[in-house]
Amino acid sequence: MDEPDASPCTCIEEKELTVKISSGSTARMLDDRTIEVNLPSKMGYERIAMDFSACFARILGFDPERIEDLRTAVSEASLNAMEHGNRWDSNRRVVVTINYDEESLTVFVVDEGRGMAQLPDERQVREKIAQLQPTRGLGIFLIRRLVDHVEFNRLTDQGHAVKMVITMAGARS
Amino acid sequence: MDEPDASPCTCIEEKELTVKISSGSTARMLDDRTIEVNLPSKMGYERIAMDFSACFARILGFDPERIEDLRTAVSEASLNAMEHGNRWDSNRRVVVTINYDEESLTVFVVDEGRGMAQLPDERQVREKIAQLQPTRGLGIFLIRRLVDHVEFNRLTDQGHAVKMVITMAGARS
Amino acid sequence: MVKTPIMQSQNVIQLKKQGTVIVLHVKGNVTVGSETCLKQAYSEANALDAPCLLLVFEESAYINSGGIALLIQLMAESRRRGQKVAIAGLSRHYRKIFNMLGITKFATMCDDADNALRDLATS
Amino acid sequence: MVKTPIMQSQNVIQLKKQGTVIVLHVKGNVTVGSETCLKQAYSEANALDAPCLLLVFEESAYINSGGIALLIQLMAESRRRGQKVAIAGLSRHYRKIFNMLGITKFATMCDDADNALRDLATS
Ligand SMILES: Nc1ncnc2c1ncn2[C@@H]1O[C@H](COP(=O)(O)OP(=O)(O)O)[C@@H](O)[C@H]1O
Ligand SMILES: Nc1ncnc2c1ncn2[C@@H]1O[C@H](COP(=O)(O)OP(=O)(O)O)[C@@H](O)[C@H]1O
Repeated sequence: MDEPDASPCTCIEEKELTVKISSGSTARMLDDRTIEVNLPSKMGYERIAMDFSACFARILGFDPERIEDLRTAVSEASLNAMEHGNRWDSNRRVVVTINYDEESLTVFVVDEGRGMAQLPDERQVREKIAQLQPTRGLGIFLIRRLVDHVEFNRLTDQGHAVKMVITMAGARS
Repeated sequence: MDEPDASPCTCIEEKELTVKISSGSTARMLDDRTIEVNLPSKMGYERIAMDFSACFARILGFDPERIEDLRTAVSEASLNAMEHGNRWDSNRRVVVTINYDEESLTVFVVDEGRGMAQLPDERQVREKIAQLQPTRGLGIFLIRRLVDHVEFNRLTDQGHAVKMVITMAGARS
Repeated sequence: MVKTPIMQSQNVIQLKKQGTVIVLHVKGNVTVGSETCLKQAYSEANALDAPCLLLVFEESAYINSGGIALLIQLMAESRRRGQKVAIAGLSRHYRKIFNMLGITKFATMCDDADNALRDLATS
Repeated sequence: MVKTPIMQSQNVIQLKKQGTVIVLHVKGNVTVGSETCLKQAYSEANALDAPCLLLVFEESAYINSGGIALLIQLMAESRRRGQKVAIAGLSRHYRKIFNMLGITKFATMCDDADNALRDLATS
């Protein structure tokens, strides 16, 4: 199992993503290695994002274990986008964009919210779990362990994007 | 098996769809019962559209047999959009939009092409198959039998949309 | 049909007593939507006053952080009662997840229900 | 990895002879991408000069109109050769599809390979 210190890099500075994304369904750069799904914020719809990413990864040749990691990460990020970003307002959209390059798959999960001021304190989450106390922060805890790189970015033109990178090789256990 | 004459209504007049859609990824009406996927035109990516529609139908409670019908119809319509509509130009997009109402699920498969002048002649297709002769038209032949309603529409602002309606009850055999 | 699509989990939980063990067969996904069903089954199980609890999930189940939070609650309650908990049926992936979270300390993970029953019986 | 993602079908086809029947086990999806593989296997089968051909597909296979067109071609060729064709392993859905197209007239559809072999032997 990963030691806590070995968890993937995380930053919450407010900055532009490399690939410019605007939330909602306005113009977006969609090249021939990019697929995208656009969902309302409704309980259970995270499963569509999840299956969608799994299907792409399967076609690209990811192995089943990595695909499971991706599924869980996409599901948790989509749930957060719907719950915290869009506050379960079913008129607000979650846009999941996935593209790939030579060695990895990158997923953006974009909501229409304002993002977060602070990431949950990992140590605190771990301690709470260790005492079986109720705690928030399970979703991000898992995302950080399942993918190889994660960023949380407030977007300049309103919205919030989680960027997750998962490599074929970088299996975690 | 359906008799040929009982095949679902099909029209190829050039008309606007009820839900206005513009191909590409510009503004679209996406209400809280609508999900959408945006794909490049590449061999095999029809499977993403297929799994995506199946996942939605599963969540909505369609039974496995209807979901299989939907999968094949979406796959064939997406293949046509990529091959005939977008001529395998991977920079051209296929947009699959799915929404539901009280009794059915409606799928739009939109490409950036010009649509077709004429639908393949069903009788001719059937005769060719009956003689095991090579024939085009298998995809549309299947779509018409698997869904409850289908329309092929050239869009006013460029592009072509196949509209397919599948009801929960209307199982075909 | 689709008027109010059931996006929440609908679980069916079968409860049976095998020796000192109460077995809960949980069918369906485990999410926040499982709360009512899971809590009811758990309180029925406790009415039978068993020292051991075995939760059996479906291998194809989708389990998310909302569902895991419920399971943590259940484990906490069981610890207060001095009740042993075992879990069976989880896919490899979810065993990994439970391990990552460190909650495998509080429940024995077993490949299948039979192994779990044996483990609970001999411990 | 992902440099040239294999979006085309990659099939593995196992060929074996059982009595008068050549069995082709087709692993993978059946699409235009199956052309080379399928044609090669078919010509190897014909080199063995068998009067009956049994195609066994995987139940999970994805088959589209491109793949079906290839199978129609193969059936046509077999008819010219006076060779009987049977198909096994197809899911219920694809059996329905084959039926809709009317190509079940040219190939016996069987639930599984064993039944198919029996059918071909007794006919
Ligand atoms: N997309 C988002 N927009 C705004 N805040 C978020 C978002 N995702 C996560 N958060 C914040 O991070 C916290 C931790 O998220 P998570 O680990 O998924 O646990 P939980 O959802 O149980 O709170 C949330 O409570 C929320 O404050
Ligand atoms: N999206 C589309 N845009 C333009 N033409 C199309 C489209 N879909 C189908 N067609 C036309 O209809 C014909 C029949 O399509 P189909 O039944 O799928 O068989 P096939 O793809 O083998 O030709 C095609 O050959 C093409 O001329």
